[in-house]
Amino acid sequence: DTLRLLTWGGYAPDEVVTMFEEQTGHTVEVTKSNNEEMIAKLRATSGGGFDLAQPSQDRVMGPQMEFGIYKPIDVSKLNQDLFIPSMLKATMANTTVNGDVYGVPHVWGTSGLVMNTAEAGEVVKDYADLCDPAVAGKVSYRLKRPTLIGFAFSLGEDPFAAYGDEAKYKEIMEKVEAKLIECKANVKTYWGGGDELMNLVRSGEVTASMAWDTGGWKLNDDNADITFVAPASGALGWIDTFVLPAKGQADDVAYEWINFVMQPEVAAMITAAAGNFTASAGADEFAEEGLKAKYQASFPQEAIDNIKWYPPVPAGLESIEGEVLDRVQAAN
Amino acid sequence: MIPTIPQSRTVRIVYGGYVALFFLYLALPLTVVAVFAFNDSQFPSLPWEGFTWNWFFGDTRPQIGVFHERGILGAVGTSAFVAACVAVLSVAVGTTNAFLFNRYDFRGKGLLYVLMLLPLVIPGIVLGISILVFSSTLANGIWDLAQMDIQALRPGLLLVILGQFSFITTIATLVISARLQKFDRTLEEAALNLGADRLTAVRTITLPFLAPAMIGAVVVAFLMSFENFNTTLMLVGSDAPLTIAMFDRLKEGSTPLLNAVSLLLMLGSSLLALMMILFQRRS
Amino acid sequence: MTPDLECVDLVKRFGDTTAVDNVSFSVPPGSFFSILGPSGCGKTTIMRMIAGFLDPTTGDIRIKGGSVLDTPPNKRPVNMVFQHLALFPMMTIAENIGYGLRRRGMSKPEIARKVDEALERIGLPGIGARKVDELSGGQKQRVAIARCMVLEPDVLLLDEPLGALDLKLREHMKVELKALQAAFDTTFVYITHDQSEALVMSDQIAVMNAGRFEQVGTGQDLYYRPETPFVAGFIGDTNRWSGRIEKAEGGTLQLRTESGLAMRASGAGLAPGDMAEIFVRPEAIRLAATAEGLAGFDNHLSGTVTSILFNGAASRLLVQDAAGETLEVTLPQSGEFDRLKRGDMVHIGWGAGQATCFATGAAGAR
Amino acid sequence: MTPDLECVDLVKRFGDTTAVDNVSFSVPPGSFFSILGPSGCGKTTIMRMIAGFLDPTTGDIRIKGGSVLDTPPNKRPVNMVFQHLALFPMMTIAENIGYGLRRRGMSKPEIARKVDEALERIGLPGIGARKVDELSGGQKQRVAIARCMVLEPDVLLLDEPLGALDLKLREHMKVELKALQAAFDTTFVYITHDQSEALVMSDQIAVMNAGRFEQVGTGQDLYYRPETPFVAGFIGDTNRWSGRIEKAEGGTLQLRTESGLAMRASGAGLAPGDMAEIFVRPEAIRLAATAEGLAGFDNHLSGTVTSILFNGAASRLLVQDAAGETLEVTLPQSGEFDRLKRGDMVHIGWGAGQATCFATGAAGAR
Amino acid sequence: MRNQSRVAFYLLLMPLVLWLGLLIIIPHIDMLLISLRERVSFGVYDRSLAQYEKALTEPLYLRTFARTAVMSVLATAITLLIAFPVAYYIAKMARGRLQQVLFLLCLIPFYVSELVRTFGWMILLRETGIVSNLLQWAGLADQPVEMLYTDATMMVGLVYTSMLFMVVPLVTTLESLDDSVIEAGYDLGGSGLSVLREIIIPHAMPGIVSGCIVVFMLSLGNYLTPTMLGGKDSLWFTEMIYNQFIVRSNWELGAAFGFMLLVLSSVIVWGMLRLTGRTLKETMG
Ligand SMILES: Nc1ncnc2c1ncn2[C@@H]1O[C@H](COP(=O)(O)OP(=O)(O)OP(=O)(O)O)[C@@H](O)[C@H]1O
Ligand SMILES: Nc1ncnc2c1ncn2[C@@H]1O[C@H](COP(=O)(O)OP(=O)(O)OP(=O)(O)O)[C@@H](O)[C@H]1O
Ligand SMILES: NCCCCNCCCN
Ligand SMILES: [Mg+2]
Ligand SMILES: [Mg+2]
Repeated sequence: DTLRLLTWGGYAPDEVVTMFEEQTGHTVEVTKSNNEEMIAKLRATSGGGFDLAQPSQDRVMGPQMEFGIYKPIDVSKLNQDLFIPSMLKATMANTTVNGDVYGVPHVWGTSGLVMNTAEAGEVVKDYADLCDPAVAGKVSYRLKRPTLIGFAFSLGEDPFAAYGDEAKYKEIMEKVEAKLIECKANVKTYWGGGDELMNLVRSGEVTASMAWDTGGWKLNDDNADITFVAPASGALGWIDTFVLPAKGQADDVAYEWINFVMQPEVAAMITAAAGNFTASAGADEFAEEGLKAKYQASFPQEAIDNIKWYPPVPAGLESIEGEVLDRVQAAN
Repeated sequence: MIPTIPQSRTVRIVYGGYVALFFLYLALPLTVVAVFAFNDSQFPSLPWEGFTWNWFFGDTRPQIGVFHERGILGAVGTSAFVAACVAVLSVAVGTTNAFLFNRYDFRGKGLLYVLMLLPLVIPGIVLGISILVFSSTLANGIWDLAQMDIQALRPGLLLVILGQFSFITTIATLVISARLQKFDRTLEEAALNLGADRLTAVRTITLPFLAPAMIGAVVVAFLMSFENFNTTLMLVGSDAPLTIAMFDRLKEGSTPLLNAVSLLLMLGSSLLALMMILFQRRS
Repeated sequence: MTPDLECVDLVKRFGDTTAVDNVSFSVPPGSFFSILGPSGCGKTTIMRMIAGFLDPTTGDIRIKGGSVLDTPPNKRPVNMVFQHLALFPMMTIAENIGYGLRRRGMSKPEIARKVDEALERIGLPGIGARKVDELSGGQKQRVAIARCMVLEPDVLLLDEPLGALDLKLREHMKVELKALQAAFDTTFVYITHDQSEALVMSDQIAVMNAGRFEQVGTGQDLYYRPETPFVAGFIGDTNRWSGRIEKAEGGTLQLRTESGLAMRASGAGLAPGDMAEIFVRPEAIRLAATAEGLAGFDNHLSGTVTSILFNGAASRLLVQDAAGETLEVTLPQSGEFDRLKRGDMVHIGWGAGQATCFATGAAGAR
Repeated sequence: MTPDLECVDLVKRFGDTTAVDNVSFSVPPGSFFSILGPSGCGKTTIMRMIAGFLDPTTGDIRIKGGSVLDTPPNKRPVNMVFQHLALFPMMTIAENIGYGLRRRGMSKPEIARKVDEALERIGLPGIGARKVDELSGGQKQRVAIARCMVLEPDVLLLDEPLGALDLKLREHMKVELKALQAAFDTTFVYITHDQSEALVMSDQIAVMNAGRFEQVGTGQDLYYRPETPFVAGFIGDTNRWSGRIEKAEGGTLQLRTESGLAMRASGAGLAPGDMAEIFVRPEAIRLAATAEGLAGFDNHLSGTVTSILFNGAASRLLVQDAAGETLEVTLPQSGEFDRLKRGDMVHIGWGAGQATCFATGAAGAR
Repeated sequence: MRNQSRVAFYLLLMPLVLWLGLLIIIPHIDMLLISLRERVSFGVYDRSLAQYEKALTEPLYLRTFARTAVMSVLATAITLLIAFPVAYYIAKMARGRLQQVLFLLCLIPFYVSELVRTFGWMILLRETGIVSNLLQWAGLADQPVEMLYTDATMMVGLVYTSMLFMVVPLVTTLESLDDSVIEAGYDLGGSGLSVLREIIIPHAMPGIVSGCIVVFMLSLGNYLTPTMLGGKDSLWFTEMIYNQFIVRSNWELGAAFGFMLLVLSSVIVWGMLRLTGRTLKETMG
């Protein structure tokens, strides 16, 4: 059978796919994407076209309620021992709609600052510092919701607390919008995919950026000056999940795949490829020492405590954010 | 100003220089793409790290070449499949359209002709979304009515093919019509006069006459389908054709692998175009 | 003997225009029949009705005595050489000639034999493998005829087949076509608007005008004995005047042209007071240095040479008489008048028999 | 009087081909000068050098006595009527005619006046506002001439201006063009490959062949006194043989054609044993029922009529003599031979003076 | 025969009607209908003009709309200016072999996908790209120069992408201008400039119009070039459509945008045709 997998770059490295195919006789078709596109695609197909998808845990509940694009996960078909229990529990709780569970965790990580410490370390300590004239033309970030959230925190707000209060949230977003528009001149370009950012930083075209932790750690291998830094206002913590699209046609293979990649050895391979840790219990043992070291360097204990984990996004917020993002992009 | 009108040397040199500059402008991006397919580096940019074939034939990370890159090869296959379907379909419909407009007079012909031209002035992305929207409406309607899920009506290859077909057919129609217009209908009458019935006359005289245009249209349709982006972007499902696959990768950042693919694309399509030109010159 | 082709009261209307208006004629076997008329007079329309591409509005078409109205074009025993030949450009010469035979399901070797035979017949053996555009205009011409003739049609229709050729080649093909007809011994129906083609080749010529036949006869009949003013004006060059009959005695008329020139002419059915059109051919007018030389002619006058149109054997003078009427006069080849120049006075004369006269308004009434 | 146009030793080479080979001529003011020659002989090339669109390889072009080699085409006092007229399709007739005047910066009202005048002159008043494609072929023709004539050029060049018209219109325009030249009183240099155009219109004709001028003279000169075999064959219809000189006495030659026909002819500079080409025009041959009627002619023979090409005033017979030689003979308009038919025996004869003779190989040597 | 011909007629008509009906007309009507509704709550929609109201009241959308239109017109004008002399050179100056080769050279870049062309420009113009390096090497710049992500760059890309569609119709119409007409212009005393203005350009008008229409359409509907080369500053209207459909999953607003784009392109094409008094059939068919 064929498993059509809709996932992030790095989450299904070729060697893992090959291993899986050899062991099971199935074939895997990988489509790389991001949260918004995953949801848009599933919405257009009303949950068809793919057998397994990996949106972040905060993006499961809302779209499910709006479009009904996922189907419930039969957790009993999973080898639950492979998951870190606390993470499994938290994710299931965040992705439950009408009593059905729609997501289980896979990869987790944070967003923060990736920078060349030699060139920008002095100046950039928090998201808002990306707007400092000292790094003009040398910074980048995504024009997506994490940036809005990150800037909100660094401007001293707590957007997550305002999730329930649309008016308040709007007010926060207006502040962020003003900041981002003001900051626009500083930005070289808004990056789109992880590798794109890595190219920008590696080539020196960008010295500081809001980005996923893993990017910084990967670049660290080539250039010791470059690394991931948890921002003063706290890194943003995310968990990417497994969900079953409503009209997937290979659920069994999907469960097989989940059970396969959650095995500690395999999970470690994914960590090596994606740069992020997984929800696989015991994969730590197999993980590369270097990565662990980098993780520890980026995250002293107080930084770990300061991680802001995304709660599920209530419906309605996205349209507020969307307009803000459009306005920022169009501003001149 | 034509060669037979005497012109001062300076004017001629300046003009010639401008034209040369123009062709430089045309050639530059493509040349650069081609050259950096051989850069022994992770990046398609300076500095030049030395020459390598790895981006074509390499089979070890990080320099996996085109011919060992499953995703790209698969996408090429998908593109070729889509393009072949689009070419065959659009040329078939283009031919019937050409005959219809050339051979019959009927009420509303002018209107239909303008409608036929319309896809040329509809932005590709709008074509894409309109078909996306309509096919979803249709699929949802069928679901509501019969609880039947027609996956073919969801984004995927069929929609991609139909989406491209919807405007490439106009081009095929124009190409074939142009040739049919040049067809001297007395040739068909001559065939009738020599004992052929209508269908035989069309088969033995008209279609052979149209063949160069039809082959030309097949090639043009194939190439247009192969490189189509805007319409496809809105209709693509899980198997992405090459342009979409390359775009996804480009968004992630480029490696010389993309240059290698591009170079092969350039060679392939130039070859195809050249073959077509040679064929058409021959007949 | 039943005629090969017979058209009876043929009429064809396109909406309001009557392209062919009650035309009847019959073509005896083995003859060369031409339809001659100006552009747009309906020649092609007749041809296309015979070939079956158009249905007559009324009337009948019979071939070898049987009506073919219900026979589709691909079943009629007539073949057609089209104005631009309509050779199939995507086929070789042999394939072109064999096309009709293939449609009849003849075996390949037999087709090959027949094609070779036909190529032999038209004097182009061995060119079967060539492409159409590797032939000259005259060769194409002959191939187009061979393509029809291998089918041994009862009647061969030719629609201005020489129209596309240049002057020299056209002259040559006239003679050649006539020879080919003799060689194939088939009935030819030939359309043209070029009088010289019709005159040189045909056994019988029908002169057509505005959908009707004006006169049918041999070339000599038409040239020397035109029956309508249209024929008199259309065939050959001529001087033409309108005038009023002053006296009519037997076949000889006395009349005066609008500009006042008095003249004797011949013509039937005209009475004094009638308006008439008078035709006199330039070569019928004799030139003389003195009035005495023309005593034998019914008409003589003197005038000034206004122009010498030197054109070798076809040279003409324009002579203006006292009344201001200009006459075109053939310059004889004797050399006698070679020293003539503009402004010279000359005497000219012609017989009453050479001045043909028709009642005005009789045109096309016939 | 300085000639309006003078070409001196004009040569034009394109790579290896010499399109124009040492041509010299001069055209006196107010005359109509034609260059007549077969397709590809270099006529257009001469014209384009005069107009300034080509530089001569060597030689000089003088207009009103002054060399114009260094004058660009838009400054030369000559204008050109192009073969396909090259009217500006995006402009009205008036704008077309006024184009050159606008270029000279003439004031609008004056241009309008001049344009109206020119339209009057060509007999088309009031059509100024029409578009080019609303005119007939002959009208376009006249507009093209008017467009040049408003500029009052010293010389008007016309490159086969009648080539695109149909036969009847061409006949008519010949006479019209000559009249226009008289009306505008300008020097015309006229190119054509149609001998009848050249003969009818020109004061002087240059016959051109393969880049060279073969003979320059009036129409009569060329027709009756050709100086080269090329001119003899190119101008007018003619019978043509090759033969060997058997005796030469003064200007009269005795010779025998390849097929064995003995003949007396005239020609200079030929000696017994020389090979020669002989030309006899069809209208120079007299027809008689009996041999006696031809006693006065140097050459007489009898033959069989193989074909009667009836063509009104231009009818011909093909007569085959005993040796198998076929001769084209003009059928006299007297009516005397109207009853002749194929297979009849006839007697024909012509004078030695009418058989022109040139040494073989002398072609083009001149 | 009559009957046979009727059957043939309907057989030939069918594919055309199916194609136009199912893939062009009905989908656009459906898109219009979708744009005319508003989401009330989860899965519940109402008929309304809210999308258009939003599109027309939100300055951002309107500005992007206008910007896209103006920039497309600009791109069309620049393409015309650059292409005309080249097309003229190919059609009227170059002869024989050279003419054919130049014409083919014009075509070849366009047989490869727009993506590759755009990619080429990115390699050339990025801060670490060829041109930047060249400038530094030549001493014209003392530090890397970023040339991507500006309107000017985007314009370079748009013009490049559309060039063929301007050159080809221009070459075709200019070739149909008889040399002798130009010569007649000179012969009657015209200078280069007056011949260009009064003869060549009026003659080339059909080619200019059809080239401009196609180039305008291509620029207006372009997605790749503005996103890849225009980067952070160049929000293009197609991008907004994409965003509404793919990023925000807001099909209603996306459909409204789509419709606005369609209307904009129709109006401008119609206007260009009106201005030059030509019909769509003459221009495109
Ligand atoms: N299909 C048609 N519909 C309407 N009118 C027609 C049609 N075919 C011919 N006619 C008209 O019938 C008349 C005769 O046309 P036809 O083609 O027979 O002329 P023709 O004598 O062959 O002329 P030509 O020498 O120019 O070929 C013309 O006035 C023409 O316009
Ligand atoms: N630009 C050129 N390059 C090369 N050869 C040329 C050129 N122009 C003309 N020729 C050659 O020069 C010769 C004379 O050409 P020209 O056009 O003067 O002939 P023409 O007498 O006007 O013929 P036509 O009656 O067919 O117009 C021809 O052999 C032609 O092929
Ligand atoms: N807002 C959630 C972000 C989720 C990011 N997943 C990133 C995967 C990177 N390799
Ligand atoms: Mg006809
Ligand atoms: Mg010429």
